[in-house]
Amino acid sequence: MKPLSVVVRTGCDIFAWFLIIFGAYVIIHGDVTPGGGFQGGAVVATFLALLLVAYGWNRLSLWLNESIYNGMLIFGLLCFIILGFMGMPTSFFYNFVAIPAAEVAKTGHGIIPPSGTIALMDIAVGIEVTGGLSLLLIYMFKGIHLFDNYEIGGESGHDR
Amino acid sequence: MWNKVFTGFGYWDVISWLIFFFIASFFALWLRSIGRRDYKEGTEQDEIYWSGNPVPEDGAEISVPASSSYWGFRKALEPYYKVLVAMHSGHIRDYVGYYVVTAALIAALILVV
Amino acid sequence: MKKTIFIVAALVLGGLVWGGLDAIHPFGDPGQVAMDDYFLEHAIKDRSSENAVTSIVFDFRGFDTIGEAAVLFTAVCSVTALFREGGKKK
Amino acid sequence: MIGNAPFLIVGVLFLMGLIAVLTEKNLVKIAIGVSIIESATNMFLIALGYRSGGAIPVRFLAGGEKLMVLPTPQALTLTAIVIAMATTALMLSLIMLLYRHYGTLNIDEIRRLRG
Amino acid sequence: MNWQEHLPALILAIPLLGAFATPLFSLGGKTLRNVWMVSISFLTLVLAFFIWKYVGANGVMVYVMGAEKATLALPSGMTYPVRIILEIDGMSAFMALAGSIVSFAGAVYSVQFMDRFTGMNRFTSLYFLLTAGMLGLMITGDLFNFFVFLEIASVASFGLIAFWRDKPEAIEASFKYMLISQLSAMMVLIAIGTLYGRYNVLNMAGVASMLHLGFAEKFVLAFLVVALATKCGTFPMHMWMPDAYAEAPAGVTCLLVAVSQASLYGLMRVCFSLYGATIGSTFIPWVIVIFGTASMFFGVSMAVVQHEVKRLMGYHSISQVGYMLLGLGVGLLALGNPQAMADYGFTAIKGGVYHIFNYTMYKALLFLTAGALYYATGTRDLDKLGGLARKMPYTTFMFAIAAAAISGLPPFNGFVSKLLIYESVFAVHPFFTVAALVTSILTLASFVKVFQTAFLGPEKACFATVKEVPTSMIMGMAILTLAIVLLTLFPTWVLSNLVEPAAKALVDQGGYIGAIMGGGL
Repeated sequence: MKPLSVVVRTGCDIFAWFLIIFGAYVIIHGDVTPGGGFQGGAVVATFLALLLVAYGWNRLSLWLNESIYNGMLIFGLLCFIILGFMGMPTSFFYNFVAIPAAEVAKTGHGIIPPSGTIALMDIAVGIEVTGGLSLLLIYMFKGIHLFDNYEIGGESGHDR
Repeated sequence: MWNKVFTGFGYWDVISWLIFFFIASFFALWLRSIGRRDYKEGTEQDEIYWSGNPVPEDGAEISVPASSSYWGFRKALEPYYKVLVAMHSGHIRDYVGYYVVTAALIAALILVV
Repeated sequence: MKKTIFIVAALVLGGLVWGGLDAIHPFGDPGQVAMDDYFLEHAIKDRSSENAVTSIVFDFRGFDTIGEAAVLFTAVCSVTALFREGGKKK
Repeated sequence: MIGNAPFLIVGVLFLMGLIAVLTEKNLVKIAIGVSIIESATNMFLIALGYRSGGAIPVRFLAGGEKLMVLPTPQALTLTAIVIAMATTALMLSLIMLLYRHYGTLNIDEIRRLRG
Repeated sequence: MNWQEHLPALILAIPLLGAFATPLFSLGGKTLRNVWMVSISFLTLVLAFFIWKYVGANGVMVYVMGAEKATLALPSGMTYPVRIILEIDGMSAFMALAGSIVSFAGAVYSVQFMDRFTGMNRFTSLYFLLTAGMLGLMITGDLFNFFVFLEIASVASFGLIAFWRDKPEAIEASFKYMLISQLSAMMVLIAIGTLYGRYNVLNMAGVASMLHLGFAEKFVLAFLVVALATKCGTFPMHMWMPDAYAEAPAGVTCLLVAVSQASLYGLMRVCFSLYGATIGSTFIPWVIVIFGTASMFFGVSMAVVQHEVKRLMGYHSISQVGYMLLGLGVGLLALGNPQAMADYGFTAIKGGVYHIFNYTMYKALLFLTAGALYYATGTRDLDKLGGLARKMPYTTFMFAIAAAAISGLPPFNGFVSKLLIYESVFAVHPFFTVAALVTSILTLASFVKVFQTAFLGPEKACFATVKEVPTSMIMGMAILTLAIVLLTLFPTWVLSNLVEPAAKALVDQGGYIGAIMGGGL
């Protein structure tokens, strides 16, 4: 795929970064405003989609490091399930840091949001979805030209 | 632990089966032991008899392929198999279609019956 | 012939879906709402989460969400396994 | 009757998806049909949760309104959308590989497994 | 705080954690990844064993996700549950035990079977996700959670079936399975949404306690039965099954057998626990009986004419699922009638449930031996195979045991469950017994064919260099062989300790509801 015109590329360059900010906002405020981890993660993943459309795979693959996205996927998932495990003495997925509304009104809350694991899991899922959707996009783009370099048959195990 | 399993009409007993197989194998070994004693390994008695023809080196030439087994069974039931194999056409639309037809049939009939 | 039968069956099925959904409750007037009212009330009372939907997704029905994350992870694993680099080079 | 139009639309969308799966020959169009069925299901879940005059189930956006729409179907839909997206991505990947192997997207020719 | 209370959550969380952490462990190299794979599936097996022991001793196990107390099903002021509840009765524990044995055997087997292929860290993740999806289907007590786990299991199996992406047949089989499976999954979701709209509850026990059979409920029942019957491979919708089973890698096929049993379990849960005795006023029991008979007979008659070993076994899966549907369907017919239940219904259910365990063991073993044949010779075509008995003695021995068990040769375990089914089904109509017997004979015929053409006969020159398969593959097969031999030698113990609690739990709708709602119906 050839890169698009310079106008589109410049526009994408600028707006892609704003999309990350917007997505991060949606993820972080998931427990307060409409939105949440999945929606925000999808918005952040649009960053890569825009760049892929504007530059094409050949240009992008020069500086794209997919292990970052892989790491985000695994990090988000592990954070999510470990947060679930941390409620374990009571029950799996127990919201162990939540503060009821009455107490928040009285004493306020510290750095941890009063909704507890809801907000934390929101962020974990946001990271996971960002990584996952970006990886999907990368690999499906890669798949278009993958078999130009490799033979479609001939996996090493079958030849015996 | 070794009791019988009652099925309502009869029963199942694994011990009696094991005893049966034990006795049967005992008989088989006994029959084998009273067989002919003049068999010797490595002589012409050991060779394969293939209707008097020379036996091929490669076993692939004398083995019966799986597609040929039960040929008569398949020949006798040819009309039945023709329909059945035609159903498994490999066509995705047919597969989805059978599913949709079954679902529609059951969902429509359950309201009536 | 076969195609006609399939399409007729699809029409019957579509009609039944509409009929079945029509029999649930009138649109805009769910009869029993006890569970949802519990969620709406306790999302704010117990966890001071303004957004009831997020509190359902991550707390009351959090286990569904890990399943959902697992489905996404499964899809990523499958796609990356399908388009993995390997095999003979041309 | 007209009040129940959302359910009718769900039925029609479901039917459209089924017809697409059953009549189209192109694999991509079949994938689109499956996506339409998934959308019909999502729409059905959303339509279930509506309460006439209900507000958004976010407290400070709802203002002083006491009546909110049911939040559970929205949460379920969120899950269903992600699942549908994941399966669509996988389905399209499989179609890409099928095209590589068979050189066609016509389902009449992709039938090596039969009998 | 009792650690055993957390077992239901752990048995799902451990395979999921295993799947999520696999990419981390893959960084440490091949050996570490294989150790991780085997140890996590062994841990799952141990957990399933503990669950089975706990349920056998203490009755139904309830786990509420995220509640203030893990067994608090009803929050204060509510008359029915709001959170996701895992509910394990005898049947679920039984199924989870069977499934995790197969999962462990498949994992051990896959270590060396898949050694020659790339992309193994993704394979390991997908394998755990498939295990988690299967176990989730078996132990969840929540309708929407059931759908989510159905999707996890399905998506993981699409990926695993297409794992040998260089073979066009594998991709084709995966796509066909995907299309049918997505349609049925969407129908399951519509049905679940309808139940939610009617009762505003998503818990199975909660829905069951309020259910009365109206228009919407009938249509939901039809949708659920057809969709779940498709996923376990009944006759007119079974077409995906031989394709998918034949083309998946052998370790995966072995697990797919257990996954289709999980769908069968879902079908039974819907019929017995969700609808219960009200199902008697519809014709669904007869539908299940007819489905069972048809898939039994047509499945096996397609199998007789196959000449590809895994495809042949795939058709046998259909016919074996038919036995279970027949037994359980006859049990459903007798459900509302205590006299018939005592006469033949309970025996039929016992037979069906016992057959699930037997079938899972020997069919998984058969697929593993077929995979061993493929590994050693590079072909699955029976026309080309031959004379392998002397070269692969262990595989031959284990194949013979599994084939004797599936054909119901005495004294093997397959015959015990078949006998229970034959004799109880006879009370409904002799025709069903005759069909079942004919099916059994044809099963024997086709396995005699496989044994004769693949293992016996003259040794072929093209297989002169064939050796016995590596150790881990033999270990994987030996686990299942051991299970079959134990099932054969102790049928009474198995029947009274494994099968009867499961069958009782399946019939006892009041107990299932009462464990959550408190105080029965």
